[in-house]
Amino acid sequence: MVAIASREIRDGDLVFVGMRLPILAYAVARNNHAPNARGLFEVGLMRDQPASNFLGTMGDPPNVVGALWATRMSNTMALMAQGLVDLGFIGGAEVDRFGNLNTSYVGSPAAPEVKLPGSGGGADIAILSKRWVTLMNHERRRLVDRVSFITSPGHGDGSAGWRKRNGLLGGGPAAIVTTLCVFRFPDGGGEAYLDSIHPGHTFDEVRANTGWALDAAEDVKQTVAPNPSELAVIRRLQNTDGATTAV
Amino acid sequence: MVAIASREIRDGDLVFVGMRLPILAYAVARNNHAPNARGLFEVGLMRDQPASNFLGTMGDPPNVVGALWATRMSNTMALMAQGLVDLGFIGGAEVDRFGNLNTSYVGSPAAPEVKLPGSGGGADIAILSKRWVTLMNHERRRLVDRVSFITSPGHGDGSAGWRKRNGLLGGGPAAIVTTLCVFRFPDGGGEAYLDSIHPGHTFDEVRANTGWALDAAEDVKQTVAPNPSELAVIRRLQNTDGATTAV
Amino acid sequence: MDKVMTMAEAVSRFVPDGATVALGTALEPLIPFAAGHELIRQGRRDLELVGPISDALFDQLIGAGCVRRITAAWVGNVSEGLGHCYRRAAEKGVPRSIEIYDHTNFSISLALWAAAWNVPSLPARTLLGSDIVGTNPNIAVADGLAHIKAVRPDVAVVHVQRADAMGRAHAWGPLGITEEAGLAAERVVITCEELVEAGVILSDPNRILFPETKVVAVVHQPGGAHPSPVQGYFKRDHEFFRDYAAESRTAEGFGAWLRRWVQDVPDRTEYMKRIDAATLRVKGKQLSAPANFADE
Amino acid sequence: MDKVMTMAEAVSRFVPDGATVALGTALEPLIPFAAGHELIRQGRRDLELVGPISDALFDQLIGAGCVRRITAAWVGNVSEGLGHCYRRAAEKGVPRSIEIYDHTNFSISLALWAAAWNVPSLPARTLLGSDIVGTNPNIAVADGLAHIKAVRPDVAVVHVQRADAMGRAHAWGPLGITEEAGLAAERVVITCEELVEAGVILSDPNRILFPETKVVAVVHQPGGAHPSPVQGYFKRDHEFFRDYAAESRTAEGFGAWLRRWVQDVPDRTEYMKRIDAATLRVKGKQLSAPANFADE
Repeated sequence: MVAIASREIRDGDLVFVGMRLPILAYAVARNNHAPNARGLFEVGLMRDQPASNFLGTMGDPPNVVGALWATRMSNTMALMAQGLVDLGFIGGAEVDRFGNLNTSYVGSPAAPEVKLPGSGGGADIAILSKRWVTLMNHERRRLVDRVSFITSPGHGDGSAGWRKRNGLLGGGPAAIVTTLCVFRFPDGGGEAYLDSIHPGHTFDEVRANTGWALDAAEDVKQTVAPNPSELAVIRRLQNTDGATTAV
Repeated sequence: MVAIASREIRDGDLVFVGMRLPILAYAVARNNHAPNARGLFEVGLMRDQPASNFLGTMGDPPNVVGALWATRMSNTMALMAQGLVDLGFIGGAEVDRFGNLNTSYVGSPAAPEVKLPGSGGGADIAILSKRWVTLMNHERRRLVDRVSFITSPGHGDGSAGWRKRNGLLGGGPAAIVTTLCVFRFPDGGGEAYLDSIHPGHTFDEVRANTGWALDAAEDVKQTVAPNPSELAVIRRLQNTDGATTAV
Repeated sequence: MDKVMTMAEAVSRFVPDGATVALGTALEPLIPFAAGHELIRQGRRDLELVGPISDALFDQLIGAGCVRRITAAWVGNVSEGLGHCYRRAAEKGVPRSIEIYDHTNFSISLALWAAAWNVPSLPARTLLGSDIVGTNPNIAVADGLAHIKAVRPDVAVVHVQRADAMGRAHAWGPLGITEEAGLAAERVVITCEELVEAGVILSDPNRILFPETKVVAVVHQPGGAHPSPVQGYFKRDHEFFRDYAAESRTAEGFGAWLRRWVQDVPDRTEYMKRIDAATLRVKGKQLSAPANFADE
Repeated sequence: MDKVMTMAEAVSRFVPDGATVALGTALEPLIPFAAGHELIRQGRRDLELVGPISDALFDQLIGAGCVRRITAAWVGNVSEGLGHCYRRAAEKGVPRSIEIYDHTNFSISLALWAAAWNVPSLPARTLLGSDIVGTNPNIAVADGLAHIKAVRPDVAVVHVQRADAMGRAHAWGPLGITEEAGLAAERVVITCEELVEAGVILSDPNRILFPETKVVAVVHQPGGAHPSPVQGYFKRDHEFFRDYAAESRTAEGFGAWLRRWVQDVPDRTEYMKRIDAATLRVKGKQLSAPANFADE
């Protein structure tokens, strides 16, 4: 999942990194195909290389050592509001087929079955970054037909041009990367389509664990497996990173 | 003029100081009756004591040495917008009988006879500080009946409650201190009245040099002359301060 | 004016019941846990907590029953996930029900800037298309922009690396929304790793966070941010966060945790004896290059 | 990417005719006179100048005929008073007429924050009751507030104490509207007293003014702010401002001044030989206390 996510980072990108797996994905990209990618962290940091010690959070001291900028959160948001953030990563509890994320409430906000932590910077990234990717354990309860609460908007109701009509600055979700497959979105928004299935997994497995109807598509690719140099970075960091194994 | 202006500063005041004479007035107050007065400078500084070397401008290096805060201008304005600045000083080319200042245009803005430098922070101080004082050479061309352009609003058209009606936060001008006398304003605004005449000057002299009609008031006081300790500070600073002699 | 006092005094004098309190404004680092624990010990009630994300501290205050309303972008345990006390309060009203005013990280910052500049609201390009707009009465969408109402804390409690007795504080590393929180707040309580001579602080006025006129109390509290990190002083105590997440899964577990780490601990000095401070303390030195402030 | 280049190259590549340029954003200190003089030497035309107050530099650019519009709070000579070139342009159209968009110091800062956050305008409590509202089409009053339209400079030119080759800049002392100007601008040109190793700058990321992604050029230009002061490097040259005020009273006098100090001077290195740099240079050291950024 990390290696696949890392490939969404293009060389020279300014990446709004966020937490946990995306921190690994940035490290993999930076050490492989995107040597000039910079990481922006809402805590108030910009970096051009991964931290050299383990990070439990983006605000941990190792992420400050060697930083290119230690500043206020609102300044990192200013860059994103200007359309200068090429790619953002957002975690989520629930994603729907239009790429909307719910990290706020399962059930009614007035009397929720589950109170999730909330947006953090998620909604800001979803609305303002040029494109974004979400990483998700592939479970039927997480990939739902429609989220009951849109914390971080993807393509809204899926109608063409929904984001433009609602004045959202960025292009919206580019991909949903799960533990089984990769979903992508047509240009201009709409519904997620199955783009590739990870090696060792099957379409039936994906369909069984997805909360919306998938029609068998002949042209589904197999996800390119992580290459040795990608794996090397992941292994090196995982050794020092308890959190990632948890995800 | 400096000693008189300094008496407008109360102990514990946060004073939006500005340039030239007010810098001296702050020094006099701080060294005499207002040991706990702090100075705020829009360049982005707060101080609790006068600079120890000569200042040509508020941004000169001596004003930074020993500063309590070196920051952005907008942060100093934030304090003033919150009503936390007790007293401001504003210089002006022209003041009228309602305390409005013009530092922008003599004649029409489209085709001015004289283009003055502009507001700087003057309008901000005039609108946002709790009370403010202006210092002026007493000349008929400077103390006019009505200014042609209001850069920094005093009491507007002089009608009762003009500032409140127009949503101005601060209380407006408390005094006009000139080379001849001190004008003050009634609570709630209105027209300036002659409060005291400096020793050695006469009512006729004031009237002859004032651009609005003054009716002889019996109860005009004589301005209290600078006391030795006030003069001591002024002399000490003037020795190192070319600018003040110019004013 | 010397503003140095104990945590107990600072909290009792400046954070009354019902107050709106900004905490954890630097996001993951510099979280004033010591101040939060003193709020719990003093049984403070009906607080409105204001912050961006709040790494476990908001969860603890909610679980202890101190909180009436949350005005924040995220409440949980950053490295571990959900906030179990937050869940119990929001889902079951245990120990009491709370009001939740959802924000995003950007919008809570702008809400504080609005208060700092004393305007009713500020416009922003975020929040469009998010259901948060419908649940927070202080956010409205008009003319293609979100309008975020000012949030003015009664007090901001900020942990920093060093401060002087007058309340001039130096902090470094990422600062999140600390500056706007301090400017927006009626008053600021500083807790610091080191209490230093004024000369140390005034040697670098650019690093001073707030005007001293906002600061009402200075509490010398080494380790006052544990288990959150303090650049140059303490590493983050990841295991402590992990243990808290595990123990707070049930109300009973949280109660036990609270007794052990807060209620049965008289103060931070005693608390520090119960953690492995030696291992967490930063031993290395990576000093900032000096800036010359000389004027002649 | 190494962004070091000469002033001539930086100005010719990044400040085209017609550009909107922010200059003198720290108010009285750190004014990029060297960059302004290069603009004059290259005969740049139709510029819109953006700044708070501008101590003589805007007056010089106006007198040299480079300027189409002024978007500023104050234009003159801070210690001496009026700007004579500004007067001639505004009153007589000499050497050309200029458009004037008046601001206050607060409103020009907010106009830049609006651009930095990419919103059409920001509200403020200033400007109410001032006739400035009527003369600047980018300021309107509604609902009891002034609404200040965003100002987005094409380029901000900022003089700092030190920077590295990648464009990471450290500046200290009062900063006026420098931060918002750099964030709002499409691109930033840095001119610096000292060009230092990256390690010096990265040792203190909190002192870095702008994200390096905004910076397009770094010009090593000691004395590049003369006659304005640079904390720790140069005192203010009061006499130079006084002489400029006297000589620029007439168009002829200004022409002579311009030839002597700009047109007949090939570059800043030569210029520095013509002033008493030894007397103006700061010799003392008052160093900021170090901050420890170590993580373990």
